[in-house]
Amino acid sequence: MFQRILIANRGEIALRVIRACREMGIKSVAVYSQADADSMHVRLADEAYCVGSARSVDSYLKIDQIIAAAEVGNVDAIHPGYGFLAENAHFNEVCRSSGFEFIGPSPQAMEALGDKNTARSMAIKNKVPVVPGSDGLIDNDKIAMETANKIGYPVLIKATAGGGGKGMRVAQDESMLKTALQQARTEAQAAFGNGGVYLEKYVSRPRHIEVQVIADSHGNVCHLFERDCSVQRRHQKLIEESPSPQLPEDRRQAICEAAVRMIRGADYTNAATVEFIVDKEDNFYFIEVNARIQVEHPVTEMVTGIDLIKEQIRVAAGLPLSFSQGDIVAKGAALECRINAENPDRNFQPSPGKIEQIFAPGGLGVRFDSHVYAGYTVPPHYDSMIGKLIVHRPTREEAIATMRRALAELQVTGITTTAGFHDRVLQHPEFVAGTHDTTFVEREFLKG
Amino acid sequence: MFQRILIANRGEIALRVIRACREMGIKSVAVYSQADADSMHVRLADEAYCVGSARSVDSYLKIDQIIAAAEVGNVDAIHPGYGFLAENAHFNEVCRSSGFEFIGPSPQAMEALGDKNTARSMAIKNKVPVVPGSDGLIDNDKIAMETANKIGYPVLIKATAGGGGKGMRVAQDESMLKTALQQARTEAQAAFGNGGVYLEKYVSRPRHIEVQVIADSHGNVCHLFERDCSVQRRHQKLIEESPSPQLPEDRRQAICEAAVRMIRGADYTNAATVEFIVDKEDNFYFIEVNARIQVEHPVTEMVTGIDLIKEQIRVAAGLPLSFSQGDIVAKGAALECRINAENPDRNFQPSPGKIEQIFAPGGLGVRFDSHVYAGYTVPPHYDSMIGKLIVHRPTREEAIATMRRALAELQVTGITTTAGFHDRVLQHPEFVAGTHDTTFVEREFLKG
Amino acid sequence: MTDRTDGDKRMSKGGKPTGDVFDIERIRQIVELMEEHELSEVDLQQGDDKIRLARGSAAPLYMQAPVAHAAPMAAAAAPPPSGAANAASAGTFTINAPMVGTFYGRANPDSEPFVKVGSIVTEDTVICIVEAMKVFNEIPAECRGKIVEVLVGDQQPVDFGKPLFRVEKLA
Amino acid sequence: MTDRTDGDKRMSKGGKPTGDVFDIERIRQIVELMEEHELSEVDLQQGDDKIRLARGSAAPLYMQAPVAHAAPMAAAAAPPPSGAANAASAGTFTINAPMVGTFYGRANPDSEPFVKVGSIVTEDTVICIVEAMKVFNEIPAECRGKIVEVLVGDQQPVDFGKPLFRVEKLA
Repeated sequence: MFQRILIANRGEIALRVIRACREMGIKSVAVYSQADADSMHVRLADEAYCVGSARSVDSYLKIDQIIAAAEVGNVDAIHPGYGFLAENAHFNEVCRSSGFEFIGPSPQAMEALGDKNTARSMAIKNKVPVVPGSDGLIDNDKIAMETANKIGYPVLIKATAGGGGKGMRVAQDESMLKTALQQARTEAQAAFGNGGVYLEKYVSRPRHIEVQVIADSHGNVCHLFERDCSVQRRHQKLIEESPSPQLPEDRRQAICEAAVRMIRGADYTNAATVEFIVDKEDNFYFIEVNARIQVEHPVTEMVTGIDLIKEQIRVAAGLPLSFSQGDIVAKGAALECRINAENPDRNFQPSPGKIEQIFAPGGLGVRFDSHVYAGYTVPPHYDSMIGKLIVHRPTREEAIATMRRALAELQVTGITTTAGFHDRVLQHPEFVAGTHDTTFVEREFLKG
Repeated sequence: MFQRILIANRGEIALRVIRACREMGIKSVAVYSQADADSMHVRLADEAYCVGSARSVDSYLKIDQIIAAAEVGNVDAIHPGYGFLAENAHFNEVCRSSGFEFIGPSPQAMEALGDKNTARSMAIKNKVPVVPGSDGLIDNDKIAMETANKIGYPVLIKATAGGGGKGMRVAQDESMLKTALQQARTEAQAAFGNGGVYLEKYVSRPRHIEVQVIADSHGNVCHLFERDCSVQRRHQKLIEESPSPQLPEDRRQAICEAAVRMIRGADYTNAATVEFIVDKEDNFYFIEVNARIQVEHPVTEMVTGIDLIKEQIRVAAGLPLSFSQGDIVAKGAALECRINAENPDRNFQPSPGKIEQIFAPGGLGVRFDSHVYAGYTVPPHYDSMIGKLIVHRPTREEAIATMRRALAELQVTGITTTAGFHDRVLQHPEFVAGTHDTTFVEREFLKG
Repeated sequence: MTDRTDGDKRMSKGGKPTGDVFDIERIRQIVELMEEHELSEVDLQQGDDKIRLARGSAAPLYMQAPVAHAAPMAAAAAPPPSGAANAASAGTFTINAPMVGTFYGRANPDSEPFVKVGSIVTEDTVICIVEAMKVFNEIPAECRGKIVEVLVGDQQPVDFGKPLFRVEKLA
Repeated sequence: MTDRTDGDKRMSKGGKPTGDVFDIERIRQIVELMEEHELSEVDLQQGDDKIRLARGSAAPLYMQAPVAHAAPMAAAAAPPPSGAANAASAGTFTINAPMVGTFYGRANPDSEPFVKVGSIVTEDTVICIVEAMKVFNEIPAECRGKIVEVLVGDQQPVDFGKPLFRVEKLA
């Protein structure tokens, strides 16, 4: 087992890894920017090295400085957390070539899954459903019609050079297809100088469901069931939960098994999340693999009781998983709200600054993973998350009640947080019923 | 179900009840002394009434003021918490006669169990083992010898009027008995003007094991397994855990069943704790019943997943228990450390004062039930507990590791806490092995 | 808290008195010192006696109300000033509720109020009734002065220390 | 309870009594001392007696080290001052490490140090080497002045912003 681990991150995830290290008897080495000198991850680590000034590019993204800190800190391994360099295959490679184990997949697996086309091909190869589409450009209307009939309406026409919705059209039926194709081509040509378009099945009001997987270097691959992250704002997850509130048991089994096939097929070790969109008929389609630990991993930890960070460390050290698939039982319902220093009344504008007072929620079924404290200044340089409020209760109804009372307890002064916004979401009948999808927040809270 | 509940308490237990109320959609009404105007239970309750000045006798023990607050607060029921008036049968009676449900047992059951002799008789009647003894005064040496032979050596000679160890002697065998009797009688006569003594089996190095029981008004009585509270200092519990680390499964079953017999025999409703001492051979002897919720109830909540306060409220409202005995499964290991504002280096002298900074521990498996925050002044008028740090992990070994890292995280400035002392206890081989008894702390930490 | 009601404002136990913590003259001297030397904070403590003074933005920040659905504190629940003197209105002080209950300004609905603005009260003057547990407690003024303001409405719930009347000291 | 049994309102442990905490004259002396030496805070405590004085923008309170087994921060990990000027020693400033690595004061074990106390440096003077990832980075002074103190030992790990040398400005 490792003696010393460097954590190439900050904030709550740095704390999370420090906690796991401490419980395992491993010394933790933190790195920090000058803006984070008073940060809790610096205080709680066994050692800490300043790697640069406030801006991420000058510190947390500075590969040479982080490796230098790993050298002077004399560590065995590096945990990248999430964000920053976590999915940077080059960093992964440099860690290993500098003699430090990278706590994550191999650079090869990371790179392959990081490329959308490669990942899609791997999914198809491993019989993991992908969103059906033309698999290439559409040359003429006849092929478009044939394809659309095959994959079923509605279909989405996307510009191959596209982005930002430009050159994108939805066709509800055959009568609309020709016009939509024409419009999309014209728009794409005008916008990108490239009129090439392709077809994809249009999944309306999809749910976002992802599966937590972990694999060791002995060929064992286990899933830890799913998380539903359909409460999103501009593709940013706000609330995550497990189990997914409206997924039939047989689909749950199927999506988890698909995720395991995907990871096994990618020759992947360590923790990964396989993300899917799920339509109203509970068909699921592969989107991408996140080749790292995720923000919302505690939701899975609560229902399974498994410490994912410790398991990551074990696996990276070459040990086999401490469980097999049959040992993993998901119990009860867990929810996580990401508490951000943002002002929901001002379009979620960041609200960095000094926290004057804070009361951390407690009590039965409540977990608050946070690095902030009264007197701490939330720096403006990094993401605005100040903590993750997680609850675990026997039923989803109870979990919602517990989350609401915990949000009410989370009193923060000095900065504005999203706690109140979460409380509004939790009361919404659509969320309570669990029938919400990824368009829910924008439809119900951000219109007008 | 109740619409409004008054909480006749302060500190973390007031918060605990407020949390349960909020999750159940019940309005909470707090009472407070002038010293507690800034207290978190006042802030988080739906309403709060000041019932007097700082001293407990002028506020939290003032029955008429609390009842008056219940009247103006228009509540249906009163939760007494622990301490203060929680086991005051008169208060219990006054609540009920004033039209408020008392969330606890009937005054009759409370009174009967509150009297040591009555409780002992009830135990014997319900086949719950008690510490064998002379059951009355020892008139002469012959009877003493006969009794001692019957109950087995070593025996304890106790003054009937006694207290504080005066008139108390241990006799290891028959040869010592006569002298010890003489000494005890003389000492008791001198100290209390009453030389009457009785005999009891001397249980050396006992463990303190208690069983959580809850009963409804429909005749259902369930136990929620045991807690081991052998880490004590001067009869004050410091660390509690569940399950008991060294109790064989058949004894565990037997002690839990005995506790249920005791509560059923007492015609008792609501939550109760049946306390036992357990000797080296795992024989258990009834000590007393605590007719209230206890400080250490979260330990049981963690392993069973059952919210004891909500269950208390349900039962008081006349509802049946939400589970039957077979539904209750204890999973993993839970520990609780009572964090006190005391200085362990100065004989645990209270250390009230203003908390300058505090970082509340978080992460997987950690629960921190506390009413304090940065800027809060711990008043000198009440008990010194500032929080309960509770952990729950799959094994006892992991729970200890998690507790140790959580204690290290709990950074408090401005006052001195017992967190560091707990950490020393948790590292001690005797505690790690789980072979400790109630003499452990004094033997190993407080000698000299 | 500088004025705990239970805190016996005693002299120091040993020989020399520490003096009255509330001595305005001494406080004034300290404040002048603070101003002169731009101190932001002074915190003096001796035994149970304590003087803490802060200037400028160093004022303690209280937490704002909890988010969203968190309940606001009941009107009756505002932390009451103990004691009498209230700096906000010089020369006046308040008579505070000695107990929790329901405030009655008159003996029965048809009666005149016990006191009105302008009434002169002495120690024994009954100024109101506080009802609790079906007992109607007559509350005496326990001071001398002129009522200048009635601070609670009839049948309003009051708690311990709640200001009931503002009184002007009579010379 | 206002008088805890343990609260010994004692005189100072040695001979002389600590005297009255509230003594204005003594407070004034402390304040003058603070002003003279630009102290932002004075916090004196003896038994239950306490004097705390703060000037200017209240200095931030740092948390004390975590309990018991919590690890102290590594020497190299102390939050480094970012700039150069350090008020503690007027007229001098520090040259800080521009990167993480191992400090070398000389090119090889047999060489003379790049600089010593008394050395005059200019912008381009190499003052040390910081080794990281097997690269030996020569660090220039980037300022002009006289070395008055070497702040790190040879082969000691340094991190970004760590003060390496104290330099006196030359007129």
